[in-house]
Amino acid sequence: MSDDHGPAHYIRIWAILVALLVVSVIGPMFEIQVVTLITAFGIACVKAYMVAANFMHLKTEKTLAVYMLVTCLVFMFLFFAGTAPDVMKTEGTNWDKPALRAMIAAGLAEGADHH
Amino acid sequence: MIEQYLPALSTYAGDIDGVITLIAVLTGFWYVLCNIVFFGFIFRYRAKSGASEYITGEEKELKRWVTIPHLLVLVCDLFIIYGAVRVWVDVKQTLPEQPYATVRVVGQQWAWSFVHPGADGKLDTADDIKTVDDLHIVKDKPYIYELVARDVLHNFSVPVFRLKQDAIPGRVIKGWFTATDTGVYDIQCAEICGIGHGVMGARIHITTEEQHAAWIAENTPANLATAPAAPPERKPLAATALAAR
Amino acid sequence: MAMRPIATTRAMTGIPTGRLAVWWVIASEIVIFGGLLGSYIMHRLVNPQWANYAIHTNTWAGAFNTLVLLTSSLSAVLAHHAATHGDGKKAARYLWFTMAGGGIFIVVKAFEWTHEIQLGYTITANAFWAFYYTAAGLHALHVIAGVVIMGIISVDCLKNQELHRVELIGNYWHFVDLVWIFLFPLLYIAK
Amino acid sequence: MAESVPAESAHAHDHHDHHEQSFASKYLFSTDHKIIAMQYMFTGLAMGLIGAFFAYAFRMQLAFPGMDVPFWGQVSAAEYNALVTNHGTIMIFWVAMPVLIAAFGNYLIPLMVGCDDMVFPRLNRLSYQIFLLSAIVLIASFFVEGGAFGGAWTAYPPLSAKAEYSLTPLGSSIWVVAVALEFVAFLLGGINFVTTAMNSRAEGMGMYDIPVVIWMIVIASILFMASVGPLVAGAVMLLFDQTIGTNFFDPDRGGDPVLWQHLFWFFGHPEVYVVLLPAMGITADIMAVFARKKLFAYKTILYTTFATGVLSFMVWAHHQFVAGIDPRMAHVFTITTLLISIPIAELCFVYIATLYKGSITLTTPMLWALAFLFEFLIGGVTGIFLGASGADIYFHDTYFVLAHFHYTFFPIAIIGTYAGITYWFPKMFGRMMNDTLGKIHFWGTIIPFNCIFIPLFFLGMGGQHRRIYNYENFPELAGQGMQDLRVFATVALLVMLAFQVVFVINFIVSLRSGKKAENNPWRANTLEWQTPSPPPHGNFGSEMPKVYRGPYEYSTPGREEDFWPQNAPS
Repeated sequence: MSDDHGPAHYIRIWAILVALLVVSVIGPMFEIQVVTLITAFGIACVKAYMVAANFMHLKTEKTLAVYMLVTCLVFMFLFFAGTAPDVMKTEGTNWDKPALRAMIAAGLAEGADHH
Repeated sequence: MIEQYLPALSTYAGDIDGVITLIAVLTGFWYVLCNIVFFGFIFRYRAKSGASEYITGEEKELKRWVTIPHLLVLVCDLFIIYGAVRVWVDVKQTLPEQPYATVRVVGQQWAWSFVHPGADGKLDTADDIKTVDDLHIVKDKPYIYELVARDVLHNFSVPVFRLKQDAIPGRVIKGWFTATDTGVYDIQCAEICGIGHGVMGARIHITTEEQHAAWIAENTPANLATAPAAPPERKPLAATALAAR
Repeated sequence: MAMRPIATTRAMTGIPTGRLAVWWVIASEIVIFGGLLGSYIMHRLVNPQWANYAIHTNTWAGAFNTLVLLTSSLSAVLAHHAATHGDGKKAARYLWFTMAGGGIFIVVKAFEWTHEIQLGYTITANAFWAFYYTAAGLHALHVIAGVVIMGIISVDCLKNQELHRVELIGNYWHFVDLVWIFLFPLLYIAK
Repeated sequence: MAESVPAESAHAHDHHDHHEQSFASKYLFSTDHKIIAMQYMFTGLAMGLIGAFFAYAFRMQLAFPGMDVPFWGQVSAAEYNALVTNHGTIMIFWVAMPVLIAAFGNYLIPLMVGCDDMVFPRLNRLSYQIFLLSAIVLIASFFVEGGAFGGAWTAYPPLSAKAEYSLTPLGSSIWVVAVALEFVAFLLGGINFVTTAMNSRAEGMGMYDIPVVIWMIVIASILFMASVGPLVAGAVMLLFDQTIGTNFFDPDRGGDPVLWQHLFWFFGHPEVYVVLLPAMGITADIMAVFARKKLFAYKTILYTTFATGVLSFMVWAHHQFVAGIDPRMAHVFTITTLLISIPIAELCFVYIATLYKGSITLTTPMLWALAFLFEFLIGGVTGIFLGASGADIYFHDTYFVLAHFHYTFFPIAIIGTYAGITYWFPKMFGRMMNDTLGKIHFWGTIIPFNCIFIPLFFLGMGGQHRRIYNYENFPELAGQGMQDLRVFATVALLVMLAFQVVFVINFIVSLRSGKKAENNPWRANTLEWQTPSPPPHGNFGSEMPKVYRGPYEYSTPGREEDFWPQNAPS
């Protein structure tokens, strides 16, 4: 690996990561769902990118390695896309999950009691 | 093709058989063609007939012989996709708008039970008729079935209808059929469901409307002092296995 | 180590063999965690009531553990830096620091889980907790494995041997960190 | 891409002058890729015997219900389920994978890419040891209380997840553990194969100089690594459901059984290609050698294989058309499934085109290779019926499906293996196999094979569904005509099994007293034939080969010989 990344560079990256962590913890305190989603998952993606690019040196690694990892990620999105229409829904064309819907309703009601 | 082995007794059975025939013709053509070329080459180019020729397969005039059939296969595929999707939409995605009745089909280890609407034609009323391993329906009438499972996966399969659908615990799955002739035929469980899977069969009784009315009158719970009969005698194994549990 | 096959000394892709293999390990780990987390996300989105269960996870413990892992990743990459400069002793020290991070992570986890289990939120309580313990548990196993391997490598480092392995374990460790970066919002923040 | 590390011969290595080793360190704990390949092969073949024995037991029960099967006894319903379940599991995970990928991969990759061993020899040994452990664990499940798991090799929950449904409290957990261990073994092995082939090729061997069989084993390993993850996660979830009572797949407590089906088939379908590709590769190499022809359109083969690999990740739910997925999704998967027939058809066309203007010698390996193509074609075209959603409504879970996938898996696992063994036997053991016995065995296997499975297509069309221990309970299936077909298939199976004895005899006799094999008895181009038979430890002696050309330069114009080894300087 080439030597342009000195310890100072790594520490700078680390500092940014910690700052992002703080933001992602504070984000949900506003209790606005959009803000939570962005601060939690948007920032997770940014953090992931920074770790992968800088600490794992994927920035300077041969593109082959990046392709390998990205291909596997893409396959996971395929899996999600093919599976979610059944698992992520309570009803669809000519099918229905009454048991699950009852459970969701009961769970939500119980949650409402708590607050 | 399939009618030679089993009668086609639902309105869509012919369509499904049609798709099967379509695929048989198209793939059969390619299969025969491939084999003629394949065995032709083996015979024509055996070692005795001389040395081999240097061909890379990148020559345009030769590559054509692979590329063109390959595109033709794609065209055949499109026909098959069209045929299959059309039948699928009809069988699995559309429900009759004005069904004659809805029956509930319940799979459990290792028997089918059926809930028929009584004289009022509605499910979940007092006059529902529950049976074990016998489904009674009227010919030429569109039925909707509601498929549920009590314990594990089962598959509601009526071969003469060309119908199969898994029953999944936690889900209610709907589908339909319209029988085209009377008679008594098999219902099978076509998804392994434990040691009694091999005895999990039932019978479908397709009758005329009059016969069905008579059957309803005879079996309406008011007339029936006891619960539905236990699974019939032909299932000694299921009984012992259940006892073991 | 006397006889290492010639095969190991070649690098036709331009990526040294060890590193290439670790990339493959990570690729196959991506699909393992991908399958598990994908399943979790599907369930989570269809079950809005899970938010009521997620409330009982301790965000501060999760955030602290994220900090610990991020920091240990920093020391892992510094160990790698030291190793590329041939300083085995320094690399070993950084590795120990990373191992300490892994240790702290596990200890915090242990306290967290003990508390949750005492409150009755066990793995069998409902599907949320089942996913919570399975996903975090699988990740924790990776942390433990990483710490053990790092320990073995650090011994070689002290003798200035096999220094290229510091990078390999480092890349693995960063991946473990990466998984946690996603687990943290999925299990703790989304409420 | 191709820059090689210099000063290789400086490290000139003295692998071959080892001291006398003890039997254990030479054969049991060796890190030599050839020994590990043999370990995988013999373990796989032994497991194949067990799988074949299971098939014998349950086919006898089907042909003669209630009979006392010799060497087994009465086959009860529970035993029948356990037998079919473990027959499937063993044949795919413990025969096809170890023999085709692990054994041939281990043996061929270092030899054919011109290096001395795998890049991680000890990892390789570990992979075999875990595999052996997994085999022992699986077999152990037959001896625990409640018996072996009987919920089919697909292990759909809730049947597989709850002991009160499966009635095999220990068997199902042991099954899951065995399968998971097997996955670990092949993940380790796969990383080794892929890295070796990517990084450790001989000097001068570019991407397009790699023999097709190596390409295919490598792509298969990659497919395995990229698809098995969700099932590993699923196996953990299922194991937890079974043992500690979590509810991942329990619909009464918020789980979803359909999730398992997706996790399983997301792996299960690429798995078909994982075992198919190595067999395709073996066939390609054999066909080129015995037709004395360059493979037709080498690059096309590679590209179509890549296309198949990628598409294989998009077709999985065609196994679930009527299994409760949303009917709208069936359209997507019908389209992708029929699309995957395009690259596979292309591969078949290209293979046939390789024979064009060749000079074909019908040696035993060549017969096996041609038979592979012939039988696989039947498996391929019958697959179209099942991939088309409309037709699958009827064919799902019938014997048509069963016959279809045996027409793919038998060519893959059995024909492909025999092709490989008969072709590389001289290299592996330094002796030639007997060609006459080989041909008797060939016809004695191929003819009964078709006699077993063609009747099953008709049974399937007649509506016979799978995994039923006795069809007397289904009036439509209990007819004499159908029973006659079942008996016919069973008798054919017995004949086929009997002919395997010929192979065993041939193997043993040739091993002890076969004609000594030269280095390159088939006059082939690839690197493994350019070293002594059997190759010494370190494979190529002190000088590692250099590669000057592709692997299929047969009958090149202007050369006296009709072959041109990859490492021969021009």
